[in-house]
Amino acid sequence: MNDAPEPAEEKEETLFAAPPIAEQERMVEAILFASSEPVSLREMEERMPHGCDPAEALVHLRKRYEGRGVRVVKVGDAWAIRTAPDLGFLMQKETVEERKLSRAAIETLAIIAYHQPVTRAEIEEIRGVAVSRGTIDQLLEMEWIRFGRRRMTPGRPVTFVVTQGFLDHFSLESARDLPGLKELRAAGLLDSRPLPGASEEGDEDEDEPQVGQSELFED
Amino acid sequence: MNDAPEPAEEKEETLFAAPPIAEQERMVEAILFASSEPVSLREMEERMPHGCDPAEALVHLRKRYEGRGVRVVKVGDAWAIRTAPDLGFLMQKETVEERKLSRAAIETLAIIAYHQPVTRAEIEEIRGVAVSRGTIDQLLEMEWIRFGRRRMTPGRPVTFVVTQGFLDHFSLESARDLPGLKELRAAGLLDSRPLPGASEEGDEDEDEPQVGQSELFED
Amino acid sequence: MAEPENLFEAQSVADRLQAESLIVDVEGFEGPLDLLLTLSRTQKVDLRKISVLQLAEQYLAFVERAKLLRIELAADYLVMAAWLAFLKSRLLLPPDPEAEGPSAEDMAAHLAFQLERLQAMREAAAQLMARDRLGRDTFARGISEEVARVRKVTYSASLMELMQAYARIRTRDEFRPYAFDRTNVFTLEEALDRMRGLIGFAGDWSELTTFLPEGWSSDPKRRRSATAATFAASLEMAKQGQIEIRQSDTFQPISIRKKT
Repeated sequence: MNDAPEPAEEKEETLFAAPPIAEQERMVEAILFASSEPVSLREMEERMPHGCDPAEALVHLRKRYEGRGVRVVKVGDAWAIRTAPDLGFLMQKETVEERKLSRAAIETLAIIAYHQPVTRAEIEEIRGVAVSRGTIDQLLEMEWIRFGRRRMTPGRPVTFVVTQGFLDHFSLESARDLPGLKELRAAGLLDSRPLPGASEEGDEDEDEPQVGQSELFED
Repeated sequence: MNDAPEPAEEKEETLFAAPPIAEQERMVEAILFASSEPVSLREMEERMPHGCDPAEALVHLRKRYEGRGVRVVKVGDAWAIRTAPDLGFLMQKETVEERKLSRAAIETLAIIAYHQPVTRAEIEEIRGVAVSRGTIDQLLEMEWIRFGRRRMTPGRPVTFVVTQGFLDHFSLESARDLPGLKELRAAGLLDSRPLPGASEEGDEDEDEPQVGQSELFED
Repeated sequence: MAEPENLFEAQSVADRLQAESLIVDVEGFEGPLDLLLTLSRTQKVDLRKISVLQLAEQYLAFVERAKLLRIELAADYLVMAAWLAFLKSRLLLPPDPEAEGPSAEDMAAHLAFQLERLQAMREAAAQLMARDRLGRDTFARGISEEVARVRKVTYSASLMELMQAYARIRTRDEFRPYAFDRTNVFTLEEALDRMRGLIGFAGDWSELTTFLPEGWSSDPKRRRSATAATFAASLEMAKQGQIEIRQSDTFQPISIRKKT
């Protein structure tokens, strides 16, 4: 604090002399810390004892905070203490909220899982409704699907495939582990009996995904 | 933590290793500076990168601010930066006029602080007069007291304890640091001593406060 | 603190004047114990050496004087007066071996303890209020930075939901004509058949509701029937040791998983 030892005769003048610069630095520090707004040199001077030189104290204070978690910064013609910019991330607190996936998203995801690699047009054909950009984006953002190879057909549409993250989430070793339609039906997941005469068609469907998958998962 | 210089191959692990302690100190500094309320170790940990040890960083930080214009203070389980008390005169302009506390409120507050957890009946027993609803309300509103656990006696009366805000306001690290606490306890003045051979009421309550106090204040 | 005891700081003031100012200030007292504490100062001794008998007499004299001056005293003060009168008589009379309850000395000692404790709390309160106070002596950060709450949303879906979604799409066309042919009763046998098949795919805890058959969850009547049957089936399967059931609390969702 008191860097330079004060000569004895100055002691008596303490009442009138300005405090040592180290003390002034403490004062400026406290003022800047406690003020709700940046403080100008003039305001500091008004609040500090007579004869103080806040500008000089600031030079020292500023130096002291160099490289620290907070800095002394000039705001217009006033001064303030602010968080070091590289630590801004500490001023955030993350809260995690879990939500159920929408029906459109889970259906789209299921189709991609069973039919990968699959184009958007194919997804829409299977679902029978348009797939919104938002749904695809959401699944991409969640990193449950990613872009696959482009299909070698006119327009070279992109395809979608599921990711390792998807497999991890659903505890699957590979998308091939997903039960096929036959198994789903055997398991009672498909309630309805196929329409008379519709069975063959259904059978064909069951195989289709396998073709797609083998294409993808061939190692 | 990372006192020793790290071998080159560890560099790659930087993403997962905790930052050096000097960096953690900066982080704690930024967090404490940014908050007007005390921040708990747990909250610091949540906001800092994985593996950080804010308690250790605080030891360094506290030392760094010794003798400065602001200080690192402990408030219950939390930490805060506060201006040095000798510089209060600089800040008078910031003072917000505090609601005047009645004598009854001040005494009630002291009784709660020294006897906590304490029931309203016990406060009344000590003061020899009824405690008005308004007094308790005012202290609750100022967030200097809060409800503690109910006493396990007939009627299960609520108890009152002091808050972190109380500790913060009176520059106390913990309720153990209340002025004169040891002497009062040694003199038996914090005992709940019922009128000898007296009424039912006293008998039920008598032992519990002692339990509470020893639980709280015993080191 | 606003201190009526300041009246007694100047100990040279005549007792009579003191007593009168007490009466004038009676409303400034915080109850009989406070009054007793103030009166005790006139004894100019340590509270531990206080003469309770003398104090009782002072108090009773005070109450008498108040009566003469037709000052209404609150009931608390009168109750204390009655108690002190009783204590006084007990202290003056030789102890009665037949008497029940605490001895006069114990009662007197307790009163002295109460006074000492109240005095101690007052001093503690004064010390407390004299500490460095936030907003007066120490100050908090003037500009506090709000900690931004970053809300991160994660989505969840179970394998069961995924499979059901796929089955729903693939069977949509076949399914519709049949859904309405059914009665609104889902039998336990049907539920058991269904659950036995399904449980093989549901490795982890799955909510019971996810096992409801397709098309049985929107119509309340059908949902009730299906829920009841599925629940009964799950109990049956648990009994047979095929599955485990859990429920975290009353009315919370019931989950089941295959017993491994």
